[in-house]
Parts: sequence; structure tokens; C-alpha cells
Amino acid sequence: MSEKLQIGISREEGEKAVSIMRLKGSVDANTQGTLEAKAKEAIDAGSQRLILDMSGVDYLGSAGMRAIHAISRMLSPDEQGMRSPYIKVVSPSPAAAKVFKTLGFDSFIDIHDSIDDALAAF
Amino acid sequence: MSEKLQIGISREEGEKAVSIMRLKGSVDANTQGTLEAKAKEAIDAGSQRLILDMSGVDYLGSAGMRAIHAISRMLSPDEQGMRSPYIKVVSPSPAAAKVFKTLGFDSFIDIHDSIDDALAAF
Amino acid sequence: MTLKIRADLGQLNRIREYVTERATELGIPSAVFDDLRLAVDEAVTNVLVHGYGGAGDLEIELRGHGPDLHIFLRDRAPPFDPVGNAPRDLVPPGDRESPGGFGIFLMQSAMDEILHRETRDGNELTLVKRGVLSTPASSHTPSSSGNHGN
Amino acid sequence: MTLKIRADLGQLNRIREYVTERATELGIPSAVFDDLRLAVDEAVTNVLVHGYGGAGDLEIELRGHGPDLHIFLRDRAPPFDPVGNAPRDLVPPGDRESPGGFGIFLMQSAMDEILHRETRDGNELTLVKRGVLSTPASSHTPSSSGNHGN
Ligand SMILES: Nc1ncnc2c1ncn2[C@@H]1O[C@H](COP(=O)(O)OP(=O)(O)O)[C@@H](O)[C@H]1O
Ligand SMILES: Nc1ncnc2c1ncn2[C@@H]1O[C@H](COP(=O)(O)OP(=O)(O)O)[C@@H](O)[C@H]1O
Repeated sequence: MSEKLQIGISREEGEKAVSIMRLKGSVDANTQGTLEAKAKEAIDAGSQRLILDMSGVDYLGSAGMRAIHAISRMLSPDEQGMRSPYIKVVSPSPAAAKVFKTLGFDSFIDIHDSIDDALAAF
Repeated sequence: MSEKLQIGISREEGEKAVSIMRLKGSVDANTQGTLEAKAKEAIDAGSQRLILDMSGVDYLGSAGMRAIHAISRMLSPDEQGMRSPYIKVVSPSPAAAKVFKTLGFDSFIDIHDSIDDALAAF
Repeated sequence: MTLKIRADLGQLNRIREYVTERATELGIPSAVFDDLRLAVDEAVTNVLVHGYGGAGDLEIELRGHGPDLHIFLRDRAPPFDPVGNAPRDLVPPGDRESPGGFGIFLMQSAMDEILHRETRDGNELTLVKRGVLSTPASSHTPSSSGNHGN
Repeated sequence: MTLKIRADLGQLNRIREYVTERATELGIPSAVFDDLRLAVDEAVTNVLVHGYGGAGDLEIELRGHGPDLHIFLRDRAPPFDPVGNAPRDLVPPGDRESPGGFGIFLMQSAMDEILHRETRDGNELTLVKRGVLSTPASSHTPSSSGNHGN
């Protein structure tokens, strides 16, 4: 059924230094660290923008939101704004989208229906 | 409604030298050249394997199949086998999947439901 | 209701959309649209590429004929009968260097019948899809614009 | 039907699956499963992380109570009442360096009521979701394993 978290990363060709992280499985307190570590790797390797493809995520709880918050801080350590411009989320399940909304993350991070839409929004 | 073809390319991190091409729009005689040219660019830049993400393709006809055939030949110019090992197709629409099947391409090229499944199959 | 168009390959999108729109107007089940768009796209592509060598005048008409749909494609290109030139057997794409004949094969597989006739100045192809129109019992329905042929 | 488990965070998947399985057995509409899994995951995570500092014994029981679902979570960790310690207002994540209180907030938003009581050796949390069981009119349904409490 549900699985632990696996993450594939690809680097978009072009000027924008975007990496696409494909999340597959569950984002919970057990896998939060995996997500943060993989994001850090990508950022250390030069990515300035991240797209989290959540179409394969079967569970997202508060631990996932803490991870996303931490990643947004890695990408813009100084900013203290209302919106994180360097991270986009793609295709969360209805349940995951509800978690975003309940915690007010929908006004902090853009959610898109496709990778192309997310890329265009950077 | 339907659009001409746009192609985003990302390079998967890891040893396998895989590029993922996200096709959006129509693959017909008018856009066949775009597809072949973009694939050639990726191959020239070092990609030895290609994943064609067709989830955004709203039309695929024989011209698209000629393009896919040409690309498979670029990836393995010498081989004359039954199956092209270096190219995978992901998430074609039912209509596009029918074109693959009608022309016998389903026994020539693997079709997968997700990018991760396609990657695992290389 | 006939689309008359000076077409090149850049118009293929628009032509497929026209097919969808007319099929919708005629009340054809949407499950059939993919087949119709495929057959018309393949036929038109061949006329443009092989017949005209690029661009030329086309007429496209979708018309009910009892329960059947007839799609007429008219051009002024040199005479060519795709049915008579259909590929014999389809060879798997892995088997040869440069497979071909895909277009006519797909066109045939998407339709129930394809008729070719030479016209005064070119070709008329009739693509037939049977049983896709719901008609008042056993009537021969003329299209709204009348049924005075070509 | 109670799950007794020596749990650490690696068991969260299994615990969420148990919730789904039991909710299915009880005939609860699947539209509610996400809320149940979320509330249990958040509650269990807090007990493991903050209560046990890693791992410890847990009991999880889903039981119908008339039309309502009661989920009991029992632990042997130091007493803590999440409801009494719920965050006041949720501050948008952009506003501060290190936002928190997400877990308890989500747990509350997913359930209709959350009750805490101290037990002899730890805590019992009751997560209540109302009106999700269809019951024979006005009956108080004991669970199949009987209703002898803790
Ligand atoms: N309208 C046409 N006029 C002239 N020749 C045509 C026409 N349509 C098709 N042909 C010929 O028939 C061949 C097969 O067509 P088709 O099945 O579409 O395959 P492909 O274009 O993939 O070779 C073409 O290569 C061409 O030589
Ligand atoms: N079972 C528990 N035992 C002790 N402290 C707890 C327990 N559950 C929650 N807490 C405390 O309540 C705080 C808020 O919890 P929560 O809403 O899950 O937010 P977060 O874990 O994101 O800070 C925790 O940081 C912790 O200090």
C-alpha cells in the first residue's frame, strides 16, 4: 500500500537552475529528513529553484510542511516574505492540498497542476 | 484547444544519463521536426537514454511514430533489434496508446505509467 | 457546412479542431472523435506532403448519411488512391531501417471504409464511419445544408 | 480489535494502514479516511517524538459509538494534553522563522472532538468523528470484541 519516501531528481535544462524532485510515497515524521536532505543536495549542487512533484505522494502531514518550510528557508535564507518564490508544488492529492490550505501554506507557496505551469511561474 | 508542441527537458541525476522530455501539445507532421531536433540536442549533450513524458500530448499520429522511430535509431544506430532499450514512453492518452498498438510499436518500445517506473526499467 | 481552406501543415491543428466541432454538432459520441481526427489528419497530411508538396486548397465536409458519418476530403492534387496503395502487412518497426506506410494503415484502422474517386481537378476521399449517428427510425437524413453532393 | 505495537516513526505507515483497514471494516465512508489517518498520524507522531523521545508502546483502537467513531490512543508516556496546549491562532508560515504547532492544529481540524485523560500509567486520547457510521436506528452498538473499555 503506502510506501516510504523515494525521491528522483532531475535538473531542468535552461537558465533558471531548476531541479524537479519527484516524491513517491509518504511524507511524514519518518521521511521528513530524507526530503530535507535530498533538497539540500540539489541546492548544494547549484539548484536555485525547486519543483516538488507531489503526484506520487500518498500521505502528507505536518512533518512534510515543516520540511517544505525548511527547504524554502534554504533557498532564500534572508527573506521573510509572505510568499516563497523559489519553490513550487505540483499535483498534490486532494488530501495533501487540504493540509496546505488548513495550515495557510497555500498563501505561502504556489501550487500548480503541471510541471510546465510551475516552471512558467518562476 | 489543442496546441502546437512544446518540449521541456530535464536531465535525471545519477549514472544512467537519462533525459526526460515533457511533451505538451500535438505531435503531428507539423511538429515532428521539433521533437526530433530536441531529442537530437539532448543526445548530443550526452544523454544516452530518453524518457518521453506524453501525459501532455493531445494528439499523436503517424508522424509522431516516425519521429520516435528516428530517435530510437539515433540512440542505437547499429542495433536492429525487436525492442529499443534506450527510449521509454510515459503516460500516453488512450488514443495515443492505441496508435502505438495499431502500428506494433508497443512491442518495440516500453510504455510506463510513471517516470519512476520508466527509469527503473532502464 | 464545408471547411474550405488553403492549408499547409501548420493548419493541421485547426483542421482537427474543425472535425471535433462538426462531430459535436452532429451529435456523434465523443468516444469516436479520436478516430475521426486521426483519419482526417493522416489523409490531409498525405495530400499536403505527397500530393501538393507542401500547401494547397482543401475542402473538408462532415455529413450524416443515415446512421453513418461520411467525411469528404477534396483536393486539387495529382490523382492518388491511398486505398489501392495501402501497405500489405504491417512490419514491426524494429524490423527495418525505415518503416513506412503508417499513415494509410492508421487511417484505415480508424474508419470502416475509405473510398477514392478522381474528380475533374483532383481527388475526393470519402471516409466512412458507420453507426455513429442516431437518426429517426429508418430515415435518410439530408444534412442541414441540403444534399446536393459535390 | 486493538492494535498493540511497540512503535517508532518507522511504523507510521503501518499505523495509518491499520486505521484504513479498521475504518473499512466499520463501514465508514472512504471520503473520511484521509482525516482519520491524518489525526492519528499527528497524534502518534507527537507521542513518539515528544512523549517517548523516540519509541514506545502504543494501543490504537477504532470503535463505533452510535453513529460516531471513537479512536482511542493509549500510551505510557508522561502526561500531556494536546488540546489544552493547542496553538491559539495559526500564524501564516511566511511570517516567522520557525513556525510550529502544525500537528495539533491539523489533528483538531480533522476531527470533531479530541478528549484527553491521564491513565494510571500514561495517556488516553479519544479522537471523535461524528456521524460517520450508519447504525440500526437509535442503538448503542458495542464493538465486535465487546465493550469492556481499557
Ligand atoms: N496524396 C498522396 N499523393 C501521392 N502519394 C501519396 C499520397 N498519400 C500517400 N502517398 C504515398 O503513399 C506512401 C504511404 O503513405 P503513408 O501510409 O502515409 O506512409 P508514410 O507517409 O509514413 O510513408 C507515401 O510514402 C507516399 O509515397
Ligand atoms: N505527546 C506530547 N508530549 C509532550 N509534548 C507534546 C506532545 N505533543 C505535543 N507536544 C508539545 O506541543 C508542541 C506542539 O505540537 P505540534 O502541534 O505537533 O507542533 P510541532 O510538533 O510542529 O511543534 C510540540 O512542539 C511539543 O512541545
